[in-house]
Parts: sequence; structure tokens; C-alpha cells
Amino acid sequence: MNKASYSSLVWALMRRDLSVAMRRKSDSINPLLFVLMVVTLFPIAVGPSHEVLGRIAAGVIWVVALLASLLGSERLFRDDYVDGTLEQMVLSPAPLELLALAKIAVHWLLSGLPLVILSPFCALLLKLPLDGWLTLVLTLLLGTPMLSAMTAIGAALTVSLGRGGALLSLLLLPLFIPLLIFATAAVESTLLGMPAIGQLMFLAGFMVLTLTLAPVAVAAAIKVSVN
Amino acid sequence: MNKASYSSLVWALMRRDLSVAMRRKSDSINPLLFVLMVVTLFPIAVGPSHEVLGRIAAGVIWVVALLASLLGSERLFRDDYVDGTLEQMVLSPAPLELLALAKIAVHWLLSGLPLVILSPFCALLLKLPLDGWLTLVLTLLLGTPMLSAMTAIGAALTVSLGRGGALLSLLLLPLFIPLLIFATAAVESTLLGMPAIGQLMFLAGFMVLTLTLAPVAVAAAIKVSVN
Amino acid sequence: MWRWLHPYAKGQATYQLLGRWLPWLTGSALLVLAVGLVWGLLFAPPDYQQGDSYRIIFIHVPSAMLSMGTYTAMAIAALVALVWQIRTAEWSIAAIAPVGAVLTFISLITGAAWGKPMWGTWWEWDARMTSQLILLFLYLGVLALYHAFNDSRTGAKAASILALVGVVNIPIIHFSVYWWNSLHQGATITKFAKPSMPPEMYIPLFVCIFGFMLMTAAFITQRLRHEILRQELHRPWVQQVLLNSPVKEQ
Amino acid sequence: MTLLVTAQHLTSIRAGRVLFADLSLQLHGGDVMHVEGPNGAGKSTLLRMLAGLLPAQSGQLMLFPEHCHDDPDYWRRQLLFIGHKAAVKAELTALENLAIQAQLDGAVIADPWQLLETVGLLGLEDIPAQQLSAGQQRRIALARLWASHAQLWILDEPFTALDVRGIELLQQRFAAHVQGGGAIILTSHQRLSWQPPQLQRIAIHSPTDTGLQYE
Amino acid sequence: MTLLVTAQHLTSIRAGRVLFADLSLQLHGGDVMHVEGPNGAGKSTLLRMLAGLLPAQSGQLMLFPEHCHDDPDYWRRQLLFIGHKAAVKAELTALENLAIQAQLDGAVIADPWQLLETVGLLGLEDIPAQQLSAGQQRRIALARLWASHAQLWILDEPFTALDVRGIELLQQRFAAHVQGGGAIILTSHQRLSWQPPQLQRIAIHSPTDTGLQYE
Ligand code: HEM
Ligand SMILES: Nc1ncnc2c1ncn2[C@@H]1O[C@H](COP(=O)(O)OP(=O)(O)OP(=O)(O)O)[C@@H](O)[C@H]1O
Ligand SMILES: Nc1ncnc2c1ncn2[C@@H]1O[C@H](COP(=O)(O)OP(=O)(O)OP(=O)(O)O)[C@@H](O)[C@H]1O
Ligand SMILES: [Mg+2]
Ligand SMILES: [Mg+2]
Repeated sequence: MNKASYSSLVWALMRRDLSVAMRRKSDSINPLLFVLMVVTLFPIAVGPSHEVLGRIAAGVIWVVALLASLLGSERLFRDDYVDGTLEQMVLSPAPLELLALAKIAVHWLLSGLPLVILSPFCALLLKLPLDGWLTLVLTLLLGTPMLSAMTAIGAALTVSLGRGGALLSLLLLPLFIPLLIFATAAVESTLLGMPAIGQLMFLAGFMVLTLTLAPVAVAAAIKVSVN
Repeated sequence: MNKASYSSLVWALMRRDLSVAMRRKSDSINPLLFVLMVVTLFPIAVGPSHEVLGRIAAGVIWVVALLASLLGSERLFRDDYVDGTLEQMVLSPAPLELLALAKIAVHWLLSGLPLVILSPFCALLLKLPLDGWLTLVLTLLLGTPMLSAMTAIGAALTVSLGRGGALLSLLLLPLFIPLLIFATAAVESTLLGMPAIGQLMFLAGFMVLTLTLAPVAVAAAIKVSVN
Repeated sequence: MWRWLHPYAKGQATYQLLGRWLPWLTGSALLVLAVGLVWGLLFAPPDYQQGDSYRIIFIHVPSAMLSMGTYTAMAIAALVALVWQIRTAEWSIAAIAPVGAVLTFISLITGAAWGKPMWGTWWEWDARMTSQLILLFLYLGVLALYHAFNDSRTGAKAASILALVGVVNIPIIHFSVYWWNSLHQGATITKFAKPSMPPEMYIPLFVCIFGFMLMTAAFITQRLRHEILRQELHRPWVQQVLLNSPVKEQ
Repeated sequence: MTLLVTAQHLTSIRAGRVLFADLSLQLHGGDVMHVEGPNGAGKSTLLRMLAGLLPAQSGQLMLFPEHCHDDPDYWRRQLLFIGHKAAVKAELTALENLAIQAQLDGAVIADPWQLLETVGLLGLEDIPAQQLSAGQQRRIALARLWASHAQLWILDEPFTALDVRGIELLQQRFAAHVQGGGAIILTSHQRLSWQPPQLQRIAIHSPTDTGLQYE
Repeated sequence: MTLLVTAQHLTSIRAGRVLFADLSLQLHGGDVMHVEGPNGAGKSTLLRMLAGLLPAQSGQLMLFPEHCHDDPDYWRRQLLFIGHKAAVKAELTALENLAIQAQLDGAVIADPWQLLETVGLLGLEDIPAQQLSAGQQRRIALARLWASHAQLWILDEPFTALDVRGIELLQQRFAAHVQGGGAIILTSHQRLSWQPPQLQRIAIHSPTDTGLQYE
């Protein structure tokens, strides 16, 4: 196999996962719906007061992003594990890291991207002041791929360990928290009229790092999980 | 089969589901962890200001209750459907309604009860003023069984569709909303120094209604899903 | 166990019967609606408080009331479908749900548009509005469930169960204005004892409501016919109908 | 012998394909019916239909015609169905699985250890089923047959994953069941090595196309 | 013929039970190895170990000893493993499943329609796999054998769920593969109706107890 056929494999895998998700009609709208629902529930639960809502809006949207990412995590490798596809991936001549990357990409397309696209609408519903919108979207754009990558690591480890599962999401949490802090701080700064470029740069750097390391970690985790 | 053996069947099924959940260690602490996670993430995301947090605390805890219920929903019938146990339940001489009731009870024990128990702690973390605690716990005690019952209906309807995630949340969240409104209104009233007995009575009445009707609906839905 | 599995339901008879009703329904609907709307929008006196903006009532109230009415009808169809396994009832669910959803949507939009001048806000998480929004979700849920299954009968049964469960929402919508301190005004026209409206306003309103009813019935009839065709596509009579249809001949 | 099943003119259409049409059958106590046919013929579909898990497109089906009027739940107690899916919980041990199966069947297991021994799982009783081999998992599911008092057994490929000794054991159990007046409907791509006294064979042929695949 | 597999003193202990100990084997191109044993003997365990999915407790195992030094990924391209789990995606159609299988195997399917015809799935290509019968789903998985150029096939109970015609077809494919210098390791509780030129039988006996069940 050469480089070209590797990339065609990654495409094929992504297409496969996406079409599995589409067929299962319920899944394809899932994260989208989840986000919309939470964003609808919040004003109901908290009361419609503009000023309170506006202050918590960015935080809520980011917590939703974390949860949406976690929600999609079980699905990520579980089916492939149960029906034996994961075994075949381990035995496949293609590097497992590539397959892991495809998985991460699909997870992002299905749970991160919809959130990024919907975020202006969410900001509107949650009455986030207009100045914060751009920063919010930027933090999500930089942050959600990281969420997907981290979730994939957790999911790969969990898929067969089963027992280690909860512990692992516990371990993932500390990784999520810095993200959360930086992202919400960025929006906060903007709302206070200060530049958020520092936080955004940090997010960008962290993203590059995560996306290069994650496939390796995921591949290793899958290998452990299969036997 | 007589009455006694029916009730022993319900117990046996509940024990079975609980021990399946325990064996799969990740599952058994999952809702608990989820709740703790959100409650920890929130102050980080929103900022630790007492007055803002206190105002949204009850709402946040209730939204978490809804989400925890949804999170546990896929698991509810999925495994039984995949391994064929659901078919056997439909063919069993025992009334399907009883089996449905057992399922609802297990769902509540695994996702509702932990939340009720943890809620004072969550209230503390989210800085809910002390006066609201009792009402919050009461609303959760009355509300979470309803959440479990409704979740079971939705899960039974969508079990044969593959992961029912999205459709399920589309079906369920609207049903949850009135609950959310009543419950948070009750806490709000208490915080404003007014009696919340009206809302609590309504919740109680609605709970009785739901718990009597839900097993019938779940049983009907299971029958539909099996073929 | 005694299961009588009757052959295909008489879809053809229903189809033709509905076909005979359809022109009458459509005609009268158009007529009544035209009268009601023209009367209400052009000739009824302006409100002493709201001026002309109140005229949106002639669309808002009929659509809101009918959105609840059609849901009830759908729930009855669902009950019939579940208990007696009548296929026409199953198909009616699919026929009613989209019409109801559109009515709900219209009521939401007109309500929001009216809310802006009246209450100074498009949308508030007020009980009446929230429960009406839930109605929309319920319609969409029923539709989604109906079409989610590969086997149409399974889908119909699942949708029926959901439709029945959702009936709880109907009284909530209606009584929400009493149970919560709602922004929305309470019963104005439905308390027949003493309508709080002058007759020059509520008579055209009644005409509009009646017109909306007929229109809704016409739409549902049309959709039901389509659904019958869709479901019975493999039956010879449908092939006949499709071959003879004017659309095919062009 | 008593009449247990009577079906007339059963038809099944799936995804626009007629699997079988106008299929009629009768089953009495003591009968064994072997449903045969190539892959995809509709054997499983027929069995699920007979078990009441699938509706037929047309035709009439009656289980236990002598009892169905006075006791509408009679068939539930007298029917045992094991399909392609084994209904074995992966997280539970063999012993726990047996207990819950019996509960659902309304059966009572006098001596679970004896039963484990019979199906060859003694010594493995406290291992979660997911850690057992394919054949051992299948044995857990089949243990229901030894605990069951149902008259009518409907079994979809019961021999899958069993070794030679297991297949023999199962056929011995079949023989005892039939001798006691029970009846069995089964599918299998393997031939039975046992000769039941009253064997019916029903062959379902490969699916014919209605020419209208898309509804 | 070239040496494809050589294993020495393989031992497997699972849950405190010795499944097999000191098992040695050699496989050359053209060989067929039929691993036999009762349920739970350890056949699947051995096959997974040979495929590199499970580590051995002790012993040495080498696949393709002639190539393993200069091309560490050689065995991945030259090994095809089909286990109890079929790796068929329930939501995808037969055609899509074939495509993705080939991608993973690094194989190229010249004419997918021809392949579908060969395995008897023509006309069913656009139905999601979950709606196919048990045998038809199995055929999707086995279609990999017709697309594969791997030298070594490791197949765990390949005949499960197949009808008589399907089993025959599969054995024809086996024959062609062996003739071309490939080798096969398989388990099956059924006897092969085909007589391979170089057949090895390995019997794994029922598990012996170490007396130390709990580690
Ligand atoms: C998005 C906002 C709104 C929604 C979702 C909404 C919804 C509804 C619904 C569901 C009904 C039918 C109630 C029943 O039959 O029990 C209704 C009736 C009515 N609405 Fe609204 N509405 C909205 C805004 C408004 C506004 C702004 C006004 C004017 C101030 C208004 C005036 C009325 C009136 C007069 C009725 C008839 C009440 C009766 O006699 O029952 N609505 N609305
Ligand atoms: N859920 C379903 N929806 C639509 N079609 C189905 C469904 N299940 C099965 N079919 C179709 O019905 C046909 C018969 O399936 P069935 O499972 O009855 O076959 P079978 O005779 O049991 O075959 P096998 O020997 O492979 O088990 C198949 O062609 C399949 O495509
Ligand atoms: N994941 C596992 N963990 C622990 N023990 C296992 C695991 N998988 C299998 N075993 C044990 O190893 C033994 C052999 O299992 P294996 O699946 O290899 O049997 P097999 O020979 O393939 O049997 P069958 O004919 O039933 O397929 C069994 O007794 C089983 O309990
Ligand atoms: Mg079958
Ligand atoms: Mg095996």
C-alpha cells in the first residue's frame, strides 16, 4: 500500500462511519438536537432574565460542547468492537493511526461541527451580548477538535476495559477543564472589551499538539482493547 | 403463575439488571459521575460569583437530571434487544407491564436515585441558598421517577432503530419541559419566601399518573419494537 | 392464541370515497375562509386599544385552536390504530401530523409577531408558548417516528403510542394560562357565556375558525389519499390509478 | 394426539419479495417439523411468525386451538422459542443466566447444578458468559430446553456452534420431549442424525421476486 | 513449499485453566489445518493467538519466517482472519460492506457485482445487512475470501449459518486457494466434505483443570 491508497482508506472509513450514522436516522441529528435541546432548556430552567442568561451563556454553550462530545463517545468504537471490525482494523495493513485519525475526524464532524455551526444561534437564544459571538465561535472552532481527540482516546481505552471506563472519564475531565477555562476566559475578555488573542493562540497551539499526539494514543489503546 | 411469582419475577429482573450494571463497572457509576462532572464544570465555566450561581443552581441541577436520565436511556433496552432477551420477555407468560415496571425502577435506581442523594451536595457546590435545599430535594424525589418512566417509553419506542439517541431526545425533551418548569418554579417560590406546596402537589399528582400509565405504554412499545 | 390476519384493508374504497369528498371540502373551505378573512381583515372595526394590529387574531386563534383539535383527532386515530389495527387509521396519523405541525407553526409565528407590539417581546418562556412549542415538537416526533422504521406498520404503531402519550400536553396548553401567571390572555372567546368581544369582531372570527376547520379537513383528506397510494403502491389498483392520472399523461 | 398448531395460507412479503405464499401446516403432539431451505429462503421468518413475533401479511394462524378460547395466555406458557439471538446476558454467569431464563419462562429449576452438569457447563458456573466459548454460550441458551415444560418448541438452528457431542445430547432431549407428547419445529442446515417417529419436512424455496421490489 | 507458520510450545491459560500446553505446529503453503476439539477446548483461542490478536503465555510463534525480518508488515498483508464476529456493519448494504472490507484488507475488487453473484447475494445488494438472513450476512463476511490475495487464511467456524450449497461453494474456494499455494487454518464441528491434498488435524482436548481456578 502506498500513500495514496492510505488516504483513500481514510476517506473510505470516514465515508463509512458517516453513512452508518446517516442510515441510523436517529444518529445523524443527534448532537445537533442535543445542543438545541439543552440551549432551549436552559432559559426555561434558569428563568428568562437577560442579564443572568447573558452572563452564563458562553459557559453553558461550552459545557454543552463537552457533554455532546462525551455523549458521542460510546458510539465511537463500541459498534466496531462488538461486530469485530476493530479486530480487522488491527490486522489491516494500513497504519492504525490513520484509522484512528479517521475516527476522530468523524466524531468531530458529527458532534463538534454542528455545535460550531449552531453556536451563533445558541448565543442568540441564550442572549449572549453581540460582542462575544465571534470569540465564542472561534473558541469552539479551535476547541471542539481537541475534545474529539481526547474523547477518542478515552473511548478507545474504555471500549473493552469496560471496568476502567468511569475512571477514564474521570481522567479525561482534568484535560477538559483547562480547555473550558481558557475558552470561557476568552469570551469573558471580549465581553469586557479586552483582546482575547492570547487565549485563542493558546487554544490553537494546544490543538495542534493534541491532534498530532492523539492518533498515536488511540491506536495504542485500540491494540490493548482488542485482545 | 400467580401473584407471588410475578413479584419474584420483577425482583429477579431488577436484580439482574442491577448486577449487569455493576459488572460493567463503568456503567454503575456513570450517572453519578456525570452529575458530579457537570456540577463541577459549571462554576468553572460560569465563574464562581455567588449570586449568579445561586440563581441558576436549581435550574442547572434539574437540567442535569434530565440529561442524566437521557444518558441512561439507550442502555435501558438496547442490550436486551440485541441479545434477544426482549423477544423472550414478549413471549414470557408474565405480563409485559410488570417487566416494564422493573425496567423503569432500575433506571431510576441507577440514574434518579444517585442524583437525589447527591443533590444537597450539588446545591452546596452551586451555592444554592439554604432555604431552597429541601424543596429542591423534594422536587427531585417526585420528578426523577417521572423522568425514568418517560425515558423508558421513549427508549422502548426507539430501541429497534439502532442507537435511538436523537429521535429519543426529540421525543422526550418536550415531555420533560413541563416538569422542568414546575420543579424550578417550586424552588424559585421557596427562595422568594412563598410556599411551594402547589407545585409540589402538582408534581405528585403527575407522578402517580405517569407511573400508572407508563408501564402500559412501555409494554405496547416493546411489542411494536420486537418485530 | 387466535390471530386473524385479514387480507389487505380496503384502501381502494377509502381512496375513492375521500376522492369524492375532496372537491366539496376544498370548495367550501376556500369560500368560507375567503369570507372570514376578508371580513375580519378589511371590514371588522379596529380595536379601541390595539388598533389594527389585533387583526392577526383572525389567523392566530383559528390556527392555535385547530392545532390542538387536529392533535386530538390524531390521538383518536392512534387509539383506533392500536386497538383495532385499522390501517386507514394508521395512515391518518401520517396524514394529520404534518398539517397539525404547520398549524402549530403558524400559531407560534403569528403569536410571536403579535407579542412584539403587545408585550414588547417576540418570545418568552411563558407557559402557554412553551407548551405550544412542545406541541410542535410532538407533531415532529410523531412524524419522525412514523417514518423512522423500515416497516411502515411498525412505524405507525410506534407513532401511535407516542401520539397517545403526548395527549397530556393538550390540557396543559389550554389551562396553562390559569395554572401559571401567563403573559398570554385567558379564554376570551371560548367562554361562551359572556364573550369579552363585540360581535362585529367575534362573528368574523368564528367564520375564520370554521374556514380553517374546513381547510384543515381538506388538507388531511388530500394527504391521506397520498399516503394510501404510497402504502399500497404494490397493489394493482394503484398502478391503475397512477397510469390513468392526468399527471402521467402530459 | 392433540392439535398444537394449525396455519392456513400464510404469506410473507419482505422488502417487496414474496418469501412464501399460501403455506399451510398442521402440527400435532409428538410431531417434529424440519423447515428446510437455502439461506434467505424465509425459514427464520416463518418461525418468528409462528411464535407470534411477526405478523403475517395474510392467512390464519392458531396455536393450541383447544385452549385458545378459554385461556388466552395458554400459548405463552406452552411455547418456547429460541432464535438466532440466544438471549444470554454477556455480563452474567451461567448460573445467573439460567435463573433468569427460568423466571421468564415461568419454569422452576429443581437443581441448577444438575442442569449445568447436563449441558456440560459444570465448573464454569461463575465465569461471565462473555468469557465462555461460542459453544458454551449456546449451551447456556439451550439449557432452557431441559428446564422447560412447554409443549411446543420452536428452535431456529439449535445446533449452531455445538460440537458433535452437544448435538447428540440435544437430539436425545428432543427425543424425550417428543415422546412426552411435545412437538418441535426447527430449522437446521445439518441433517438430523436422529430419526423422529413423526417427521414432517417443509421446504421453503429460494425467494421469488414479485417484480416490485420498491414499495 | 514455503514455510508460513511455525509455532513452538505454545501455551494458553485462561481463567486459571490450561487450555493447551506445549503445542507446536508448522504450516506450509498448500496445507490445510483443521483444529478440532469439543466446545470450550480452546480452538478459537489458538486461532486468535496465531492471528496475533492474543499473546501466548509462553512459547514462540512466527508467521512468514522468511519475510518477517526484512518486512515487518508483511504478515499483515498476507494474513486474513475471520472469527466468530463477522465484522459486517448492520447499517450498510452488502455492496458497501464489501467495499470497506476490501479497503481494510488492502485488496482491490475488480468487479463487485461478479463477487456478489459468486456469493449468492445478487439482487440483495442495496438492502442493509441487518435485514438479511443469518446466512446472507455470513456470506457478506466470507466474500472477503474471494477478493483476498493473502497467503494464510485463519477461519473460525466458517461454515456457521451457511446452507449446503454455501458450504460446498466455500470448499471450492478453499481448494482453489490451496492449489495456488495458500494455506488455511480452520475450525469446524462439521467434517469437511472436501479432501484437501495436505490435511493436518490438530485436536485440542477438553480443558484440564489446573486446580488453581482463581488467580
Ligand atoms: C408566541 C406566542 C403565542 C403563542 C404560542 C400563543 C398560543 C395560543 C394558543 C395555543 C391558543 C389556543 C388556546 C386554547 O384554545 O385553549 C391561543 C389563543 C389565543 N391567543 Fe395566543 N399565543 C401567542 C401570542 C398571543 C398574543 C401576543 C396575543 C394577544 C395579546 C394572543 C391572543 C390570543 C387570544 C385572544 C386567544 C384566544 C383565547 C381563547 O379564547 O381561548 N396570543 N394562543
Ligand atoms: N427485518 C427484515 N426486514 C426486511 N427483510 C428482511 C428482514 N429480515 C429478513 N428479511 C428478508 O427475508 C428473507 C428471509 O430471511 P430469513 O431470515 O427468514 O431467512 P432464513 O431462511 O432464516 O435464512 P438463513 O438460512 O440464512 O437463516 C431474506 O432475504 C431477508 O432479506
Ligand atoms: N476473554 C476470555 N477471558 C477468559 N477466558 C476465556 C475468554 N475467552 C475464552 N475463554 C475460555 O477459554 C476456553 C476456550 O474458549 P474458546 O473460545 O477458545 O473455545 P473453542 O474451542 O473455540 O470452543 P467453541 O467450539 O465453543 O467455539 C473457554 O473455556 C473459555 O471459558
Ligand atoms: Mg435464519
Ligand atoms: Mg470457538
